[in-house]
Amino acid sequence: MIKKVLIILLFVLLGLSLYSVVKYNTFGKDKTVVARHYIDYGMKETGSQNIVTAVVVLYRGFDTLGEVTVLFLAATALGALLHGLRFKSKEKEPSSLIVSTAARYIFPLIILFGTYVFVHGHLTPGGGFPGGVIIASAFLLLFLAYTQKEVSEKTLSLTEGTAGILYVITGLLGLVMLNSFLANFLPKGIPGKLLSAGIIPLIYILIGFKVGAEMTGVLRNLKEEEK
Amino acid sequence: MSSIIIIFVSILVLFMLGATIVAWVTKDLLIAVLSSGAISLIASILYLILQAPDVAITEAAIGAGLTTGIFVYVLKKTERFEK
Amino acid sequence: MNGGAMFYGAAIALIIGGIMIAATKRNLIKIIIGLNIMETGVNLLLITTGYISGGTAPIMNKTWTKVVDPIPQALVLTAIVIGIAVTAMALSIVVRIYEKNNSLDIRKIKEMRW
Amino acid sequence: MVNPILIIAISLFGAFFIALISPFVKRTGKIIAFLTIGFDLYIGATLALKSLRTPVIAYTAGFKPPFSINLVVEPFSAVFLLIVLTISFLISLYYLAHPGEEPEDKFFTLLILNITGASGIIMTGDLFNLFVFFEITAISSYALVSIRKQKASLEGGIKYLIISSIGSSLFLVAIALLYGQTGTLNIADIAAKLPFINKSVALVAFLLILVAFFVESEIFPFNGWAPDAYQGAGEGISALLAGVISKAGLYALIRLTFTLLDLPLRSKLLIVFGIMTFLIAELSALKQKRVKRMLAYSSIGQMGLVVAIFGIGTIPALKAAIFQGVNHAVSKVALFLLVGMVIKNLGIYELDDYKGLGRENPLLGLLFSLAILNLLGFPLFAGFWSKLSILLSTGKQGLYLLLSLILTGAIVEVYYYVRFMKILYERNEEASHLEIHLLEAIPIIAMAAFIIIIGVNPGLITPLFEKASEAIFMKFSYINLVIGG
Repeated sequence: MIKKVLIILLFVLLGLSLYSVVKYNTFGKDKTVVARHYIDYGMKETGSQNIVTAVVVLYRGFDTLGEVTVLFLAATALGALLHGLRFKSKEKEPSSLIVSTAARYIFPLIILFGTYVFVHGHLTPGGGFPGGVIIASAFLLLFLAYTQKEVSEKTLSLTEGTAGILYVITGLLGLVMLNSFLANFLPKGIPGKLLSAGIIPLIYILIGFKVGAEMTGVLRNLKEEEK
Repeated sequence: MSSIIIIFVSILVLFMLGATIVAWVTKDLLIAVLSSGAISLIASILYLILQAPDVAITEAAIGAGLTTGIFVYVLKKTERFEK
Repeated sequence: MNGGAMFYGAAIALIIGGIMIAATKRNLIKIIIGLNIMETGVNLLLITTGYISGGTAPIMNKTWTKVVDPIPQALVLTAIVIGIAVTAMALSIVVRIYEKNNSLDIRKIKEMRW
Repeated sequence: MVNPILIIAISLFGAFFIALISPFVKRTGKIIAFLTIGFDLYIGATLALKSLRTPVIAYTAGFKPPFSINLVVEPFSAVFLLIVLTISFLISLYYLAHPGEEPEDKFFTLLILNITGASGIIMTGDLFNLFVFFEITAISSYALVSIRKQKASLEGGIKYLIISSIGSSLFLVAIALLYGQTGTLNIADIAAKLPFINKSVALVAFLLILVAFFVESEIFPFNGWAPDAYQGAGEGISALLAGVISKAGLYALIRLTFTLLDLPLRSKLLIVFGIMTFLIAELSALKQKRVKRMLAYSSIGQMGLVVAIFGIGTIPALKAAIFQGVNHAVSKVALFLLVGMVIKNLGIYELDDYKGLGRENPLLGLLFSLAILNLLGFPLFAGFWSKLSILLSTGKQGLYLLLSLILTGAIVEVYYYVRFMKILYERNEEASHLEIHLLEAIPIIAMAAFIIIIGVNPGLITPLFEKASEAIFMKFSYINLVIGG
């Protein structure tokens, strides 16, 4: 009964919000103050060609640290919850030769592509999060092709721990040198070059590794307990 | 926005709503998972139309790809059909 | 008509549809799928809010005149990642519940009173 | 120079550090968590003291707000920061002598991150950053609740997750609405632009925020998850829910409805929903046979009471609400930790199993009675002064109906707690003896000392609440602080 009331209430609320959104937040109109600043001065202030990246890593970098933490949290929690889980063993059939051969050649390519995506985050669309996930998907392919393949938990834990600590240290260096957490303490360089935008590529590389390790860990945990 | 794009968008949106309904009514959880993946994929096309390539890539990789993968793993561990 | 109603409508429909699935279905995996659909709707709503007619993606080339709002895009990047974190979390609890009860139906799980 | 960001940075460092070394050295999580939270408390206390004279603001990324995220510690957030960090520290102290849940290193990582999220919610000055920290707190709470992997904990966890996810998505919709209207995400900036926001958009955003944070602060009808979560979680985690997680949710509710969207509707809604929660929860507590579930309902009821008093909105009422919030946190955390000690030693859950325990174990009985009497507002305990100021501030506003409802709820509360105390001191030859580890008892004794000292001399702490209530009452001082000058 309580649940029904709750549902009705939610729908009334959402109906109202639909009404007000469609009516008052006019579509396609420039309504921003802060965004204007980012667009006009963003490239000069950060040295990043991709303004979304500048916003994600610098202007709202604190959010991104939180976001990385959320993912870390989910990976840790998943590991903790599935800890010691045992299911009835199912017959494990090795995958076909075609899949495993293809996987052997495609795996390094996907890893390379993922790395490309997170290294070029300040120049092209992409960045640390999709890059890391692409790397994790390479491992997914590996898990599918070679059912016995293992990535050791030690390596994953070490990677995510190191990347996370380096991220925090980068932030603290900004605090020490420029008196502001996550401030850009490296030279900005020429926008458009690979080595530009100060700490942005550095942070995106760390995020790429961290996300890659965490997502691989999630997949590994889900897979492993099938034994 | 030109009218061709609007028509294209309308079709995509219709597909999206169709997928939502499929996810709602189907008893086969795998189909529900795949339609939720399809919704993510269409959303990522809409993000491209709305000039958000970063988001489109992320949504395609995470929302459509990895999430579906995790769901499928879990379905393998539990049960595929809703009783 | 400039397409606004389309995007906003799709976003709101996804949010409502997702919540409806989460609220009316009894299967835990279905509920989580509903939450996922709802999150997609919210993200679409945010991106639509940041769209500017005739704007291009916020990647600065030499020739740019009008650029869409980068902030909602940054927010949605965060929201997508948070979404998968919640999903993974939820599914791991679901796996455990299935192990304990051998069912995904919230009615069959004895102590689960809603 | 103390920077509020250090609290977040060091906690995250601690959490990542556990992940880094746990494959090589097992079972270090406990110590690292204790040290990290202790450090947080040190920084938090320094900041809080400093903020009473001059509020502290920190920018990130080297850009001024509204262009970057900022953290603000002013008297109101300082009080909540102190509550949250002190309670967390005491809980981590308790866990030094008490086994954590398995796997232990991961458990303590989650604990640290939960506290990081709660302090982030309290300090942040940015709406979307609030959402991120809210999610950090929420996700770690789901995990902490269900980590025992028993039926009840898993159910509590998944219910909490489903309801809270819907709430947080609604919050995100509210953020989208407000951003579309104002083009900024800074709380002070949006608050300053409130007159220019379309009225109905503001109203819808307000309602969405209300729903989202009613879930977190356990307000009816959005608290369906709470009794199960309290019951299923480990006792230390139940204490965390009562003293830290719900308090962070309460802070966000108050900050967003008083500073961000200061609508006249607020007062009515908070009072009605708050008092409803109070009455329903107290009546449900009456029926419970299990100690933890009874305490859970009592906890929900207290949150309702505090929210209702906040709803009155005058300075004395705000002061009373903050005071009651502190008292509730202290008493309830002490009670949950005591129950945890009993369960660890004897493994009993039912109310009737407690027969004679207080008589057999004088220290345990004494601590139980102190916490309960404080909660009930017995004279010469801290709770007396907060209950008294609640009644005075309600009466002063002429809200006699509210006053009588509060008294009704309070009588119910007295009834079932006195019943519990009677069971504790009943004659029972078979009552077992408890081994109380000194380290476990220290946090509870510290809280008992607080209760008595403040009870004898409330003037020690009331100036703090005075400043805090003034700070939340005058939203323009907050706005000026962040985006003025």
